Amino acid sequence: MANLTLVQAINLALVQEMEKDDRVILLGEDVGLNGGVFRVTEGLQKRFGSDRVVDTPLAESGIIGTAIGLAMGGLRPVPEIQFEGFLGPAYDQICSHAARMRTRTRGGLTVPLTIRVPVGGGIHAPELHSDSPEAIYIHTPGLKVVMPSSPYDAKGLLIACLRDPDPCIFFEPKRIYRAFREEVPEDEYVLPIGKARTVCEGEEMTIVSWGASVVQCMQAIEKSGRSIELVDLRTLYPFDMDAVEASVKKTGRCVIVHEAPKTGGFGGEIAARIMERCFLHLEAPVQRVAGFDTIMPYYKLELEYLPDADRIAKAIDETAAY
Amino acid sequence: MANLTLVQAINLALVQEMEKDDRVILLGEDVGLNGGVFRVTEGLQKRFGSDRVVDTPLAESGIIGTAIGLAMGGLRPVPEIQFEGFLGPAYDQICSHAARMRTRTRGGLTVPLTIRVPVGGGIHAPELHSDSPEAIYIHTPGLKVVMPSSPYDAKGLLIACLRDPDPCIFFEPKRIYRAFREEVPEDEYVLPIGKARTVCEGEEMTIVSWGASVVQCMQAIEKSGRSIELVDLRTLYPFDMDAVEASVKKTGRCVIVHEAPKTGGFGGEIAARIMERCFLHLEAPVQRVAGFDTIMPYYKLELEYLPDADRIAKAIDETAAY
Amino acid sequence: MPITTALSTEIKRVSILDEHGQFDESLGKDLIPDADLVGLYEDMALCRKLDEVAFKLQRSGRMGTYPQNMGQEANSLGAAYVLNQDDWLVTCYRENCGLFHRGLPPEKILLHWMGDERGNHIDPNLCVTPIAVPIGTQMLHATGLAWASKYRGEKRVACTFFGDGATSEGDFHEAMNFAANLDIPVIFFCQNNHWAISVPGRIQCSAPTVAQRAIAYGMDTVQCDGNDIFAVVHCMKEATAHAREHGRPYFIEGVTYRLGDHTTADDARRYRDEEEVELWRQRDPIIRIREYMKARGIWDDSKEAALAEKVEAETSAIVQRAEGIEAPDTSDFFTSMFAEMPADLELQMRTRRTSSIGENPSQIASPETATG
Amino acid sequence: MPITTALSTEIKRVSILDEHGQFDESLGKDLIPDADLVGLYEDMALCRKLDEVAFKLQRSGRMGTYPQNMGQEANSLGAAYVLNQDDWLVTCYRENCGLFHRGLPPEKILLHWMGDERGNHIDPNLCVTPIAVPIGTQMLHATGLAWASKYRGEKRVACTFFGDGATSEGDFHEAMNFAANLDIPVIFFCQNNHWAISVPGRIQCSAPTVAQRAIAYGMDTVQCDGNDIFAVVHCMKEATAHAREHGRPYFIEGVTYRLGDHTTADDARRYRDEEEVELWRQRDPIIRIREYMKARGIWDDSKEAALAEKVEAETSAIVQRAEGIEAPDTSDFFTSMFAEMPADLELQMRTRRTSSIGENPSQIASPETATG
Ligand SMILES: Cc1ncc(C[n+]2csc(CCOP(=O)(O)OP(=O)(O)O)c2C)c(N)n1
Ligand SMILES: Cc1ncc(C[n+]2csc(CCOP(=O)(O)OP(=O)(O)O)c2C)c(N)n1
Ligand SMILES: [Mg+2]
Ligand SMILES: [Mg+2]
Repeated sequence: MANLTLVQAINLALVQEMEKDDRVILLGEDVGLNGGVFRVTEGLQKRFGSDRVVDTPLAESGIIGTAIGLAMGGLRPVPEIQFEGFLGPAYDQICSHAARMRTRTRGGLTVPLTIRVPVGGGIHAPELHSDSPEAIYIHTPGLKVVMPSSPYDAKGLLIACLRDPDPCIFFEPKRIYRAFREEVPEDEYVLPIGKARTVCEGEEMTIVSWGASVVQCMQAIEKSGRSIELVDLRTLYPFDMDAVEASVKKTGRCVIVHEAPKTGGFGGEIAARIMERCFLHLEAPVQRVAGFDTIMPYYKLELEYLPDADRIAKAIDETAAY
Repeated sequence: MANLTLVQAINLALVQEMEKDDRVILLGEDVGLNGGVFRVTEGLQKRFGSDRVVDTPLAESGIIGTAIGLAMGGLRPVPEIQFEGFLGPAYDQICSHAARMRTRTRGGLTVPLTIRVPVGGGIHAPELHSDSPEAIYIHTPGLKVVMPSSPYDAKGLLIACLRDPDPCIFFEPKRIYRAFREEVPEDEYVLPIGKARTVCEGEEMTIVSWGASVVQCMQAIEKSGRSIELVDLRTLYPFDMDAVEASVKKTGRCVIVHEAPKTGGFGGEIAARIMERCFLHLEAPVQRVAGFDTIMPYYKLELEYLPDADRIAKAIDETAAY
Repeated sequence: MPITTALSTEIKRVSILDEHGQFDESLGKDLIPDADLVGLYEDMALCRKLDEVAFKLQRSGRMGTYPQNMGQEANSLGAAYVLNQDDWLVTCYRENCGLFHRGLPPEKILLHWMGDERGNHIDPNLCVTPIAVPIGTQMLHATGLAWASKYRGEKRVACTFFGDGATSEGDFHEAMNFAANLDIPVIFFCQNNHWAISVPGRIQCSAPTVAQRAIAYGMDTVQCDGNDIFAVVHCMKEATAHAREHGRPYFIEGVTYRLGDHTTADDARRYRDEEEVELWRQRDPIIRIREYMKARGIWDDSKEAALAEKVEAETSAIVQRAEGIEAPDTSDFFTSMFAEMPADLELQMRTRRTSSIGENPSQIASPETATG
Repeated sequence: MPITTALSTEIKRVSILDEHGQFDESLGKDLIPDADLVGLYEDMALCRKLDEVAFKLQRSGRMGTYPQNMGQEANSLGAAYVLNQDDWLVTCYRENCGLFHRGLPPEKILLHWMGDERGNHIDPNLCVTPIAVPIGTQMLHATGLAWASKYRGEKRVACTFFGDGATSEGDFHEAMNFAANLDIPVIFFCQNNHWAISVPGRIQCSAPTVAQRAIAYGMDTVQCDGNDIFAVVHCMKEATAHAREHGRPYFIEGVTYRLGDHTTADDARRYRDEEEVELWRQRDPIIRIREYMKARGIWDDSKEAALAEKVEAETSAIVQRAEGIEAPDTSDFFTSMFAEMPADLELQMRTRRTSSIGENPSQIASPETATG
């Protein structure tokens, strides 16, 4: 056991899988000597050589497109996209090819790759360095989408992705890259893709969230003084509706929290599913605390945009009072 | 008045706006002499010259990126993307720039362009020629997203887009490009962006849909023999929640129909909003009849994938019986 | 010296058996043994016949949109002839001839255009990727495939095909750039057939050659008469030797022409002159090789007649195999989404025609548990 | 003739005032009048000082990430000097010097990096686009802007700037290709500063020059000593004349070096040798021009001292203006989303801290109307 940040937990997972499996190779912008702009891949090129930790040209479609070829060729590439705002140029290769190759070939060719992407706001970064595009990829059949909210989860989920036979997008909430430490076992372990985690139990209401927002939710729960159950989805596709359903059937009320814009965000899907599954148990409409339907503002105003404990607490109170 | 197909109605709208406003120029793959692969721009190059109807290199990011420049430079470009499956390479220019330029510059630079894109399945086309990615762009703040379901609507909505000071994506459901004709006024007219149309009124239940699915919904309603209100959203961002709310408050039940995959589709957002706004009026959970969470199959099976009157009728019955 | 020369370069064009039947012995002698040449000719004849048959299938409603390969056969065929069986062949959709030579069952191609994914399920030993519908995207996969071989220390190369239109896409540039800068042994083969649907080549590339696109990357490059199988084989031999030996990419522009419509959904008379087409009909790679073989005395009319019969029989067998396959299961499109089907997807599959709310039947079953 | 030459081409390199102080009279004479030269030097000095000040602002928590322009000033400055006031200047983020020359208030740049969109609200008469964060994307906008001018029959051109790393992006290729094939008068100016964050230039372009990227498109191209303002001005004059006269694009590779870290978030010592940096410090464009002016007798130490004072005062005024601006309204990010705010967005704005369910207050107000 070591007390690690999320960055360190990811680094450890990469080291351990690379040691076990020489099909695992990393590629991306600045992942080599520089160790990535967030230092997530620090020391890996030195340790595994520049054949396995490869600085690529500055071209996201190229990174993902060649990674698809590497994966079809039998490797387990782990491309890094430097910030979620630069997934855009790679969107087509991800959605038209990575997500489709297995079903296109009816299982003939597969694309086992894990795209690592720092995600979300709250670090005073420039434009396009603070977005939350997870809903885009959840709506793209053929991808698994994962977003941990803690160092322990990050290690176990990343190892699950690296061993998964299908393409995964592993979103790393940069706001909590170094925000806190957690005990993380030295040994390898796998957290199953598709299983949520109940962060804390409660009776009065359910909160569903994922990624960095989980931290804000915990603050809001503390603030509210109520008995609230917090479900961290951990993986967004496939997602653990059974856990959400069980919790909401118990509490009868639910608030969903995410950073992405509200309209078309994944919260809408969860809310719709809750209605489908728990209609007769609901005592209040499911509420969403989310980013607004605006572009994420530059950092002077980013805290006005991001859901915070106050806004979440407000929604808790309103939902409770309904 | 003339009895026009959807293709003809769009062609007419383009002709009329191009005659009125020489800032309107068309660009894209094969839009010139060939008149587009669906013949939507037929005759326009001959009529307006090759300066105004421009065949571009085969590069979707280039088409949108240069169109953004054209728009910032004072024109009203109307880029065509040949099929919705090829929006992928243009995704980044649309989302990182077209959608952001006005707010990025706090109004200093604007991007009035209308991206025309054939959309959806049902025409026995090859792979990537039958998808429904509207939810992706609805979730991208800064864009207006429009999808007509009839020739009359197509003309009025396209003219609205062409005159809109902000970027619009105009999805053209190819399944109904020539499926039926409708009386379309010769004169120009504008249908407001953000207003739904009540296709037929009813008491027992509301169906919300858009694009080619509206036709399937009408068949299902006929089949069901029930009193059902059909709301065609017409525009998907901004969308007319007031119309949906009013209808659902009246009927107490709702089914949403769309071609895109269910998870993360726009139906989830509508369902969540209905819960938010009509919670105490709902007598059954809002149901969605949608594409499945799979890749749109090649055409041998496409009718297994697309919502049809049978599947919709089933949902109607189940929702009524709830 | 205020103005110096930073770079000076040139590009060669290779032609061995030209459209007038002139054959260059210095390069062409011993390049393709006679027996092989006859085989290549037969390959082309089969491919051409299948084009004809496919066109009719489409017109009679038995197949969807289909892109004919007519006139371009020599390019992919020459490439497949030179490549090793375990070199990756990463094609677009006008490379049937090379794919058949590699061993791909031709009915796979028909199945694809009949709207059936099983046409893309290909024996992995063939080292072939499926038809690439989104233009310009597959060259990156070729680069990754060759990179994977390089990583394992194998001596395999990848050869990827694409059209002149495809060279306008950003992905083309990224694939070329990755291969050049990371030293990946990919052969980039552009079939410059002068048209991208209705858009003429100069809109994609107004430079005098497409081959010069490779200069941007410092990549070796050549322009080749793509209707001359000898020239294609010559260039491919140089390219594969270079790639295999130095682990470096190579670019080939095969100058050719699309004799048919873009696809069966297209009518090329709308946008191009019959004279241009007629000119290129004279340059047909099949005619060229046939006349050459006749002149050399290794081919004659009776052989031609026998071949026509054989090809006729083969193509109808191919069509039979494509049409004879059992209908796909109506849930076929669910089963290969993931190695393991997520529970939610399994539920969608199971209830897809029987239920909507039913996705959670317990909810319906027990309304008496209502609390809301 | 089986092997012929399909293309033969070469690229020039231009240098006028070299790093050893050698000045080529044949090209350099009368290129920049003395008075202008002094002005350009002062522009560079201000820009360099602002880099220093910005660095400190970031370190003391008064500004976010900032990319220094240090060492590269001559490129954008030379370009802005040659361009007309109504030619579009479409830059990335290392072109402060040219932007200031054009007339952009320097506090706009600081505001941008202070996380304030008002830094991007630019007087339209300046014909300048905002800082482009996503690498490689802005060249397409330049192409569109120049195209719009061409469409209207104006004689304006666009000049767009980007780094060596940016030339690896697909959008770079598409912009070059559109401009070349559709005849659009854009000047593509690549600041080859040898690094893209930690990735060395050879990973982006292993070819001997970046300039040769333009050969792919048959575009005129030149390599230029980007630390030599004379060379830059010379090449820009050729390029603008060419673009304006023939309506055709032009490519310039300005060879330069990033003397600082990539941004204030970076530590370049992790990945590059101090010797390399030291070498390029000798080639600093500011030193070069100062020594030249001194040798010519149009500059001296007292002028230098006066300038230092002036620049000191100016930069603190700039910082004051950037920091002195009132805080943005907390709903600022809603108001420019569309020309007209959609009702739903207006509701989000209005209720953003006061309500969640409240987005439909009527629903809460009247639970007695319940029917469900
Ligand atoms: C990304 C993308 N954009 C557009 C299309 C539609 N389309 C199909 S084929 C084609 C032309 C391709 O031209 P080229 O690359 O020269 O190949 P050719 O058909 O001439 O063999 C186009 C535009 C597509 N399939 N993919
Ligand atoms: C599309 C995209 N990918 C990645 C980044 C992150 N990033 C910012 S600057 C940079 C390097 C740019 O190098 P270059 O183009 O040479 O410009 P320079 O910084 O050297 O001036 C990278 C990778 C980005 N901003 N945009
Ligand atoms: Mg072509
Ligand atoms: Mg650089």
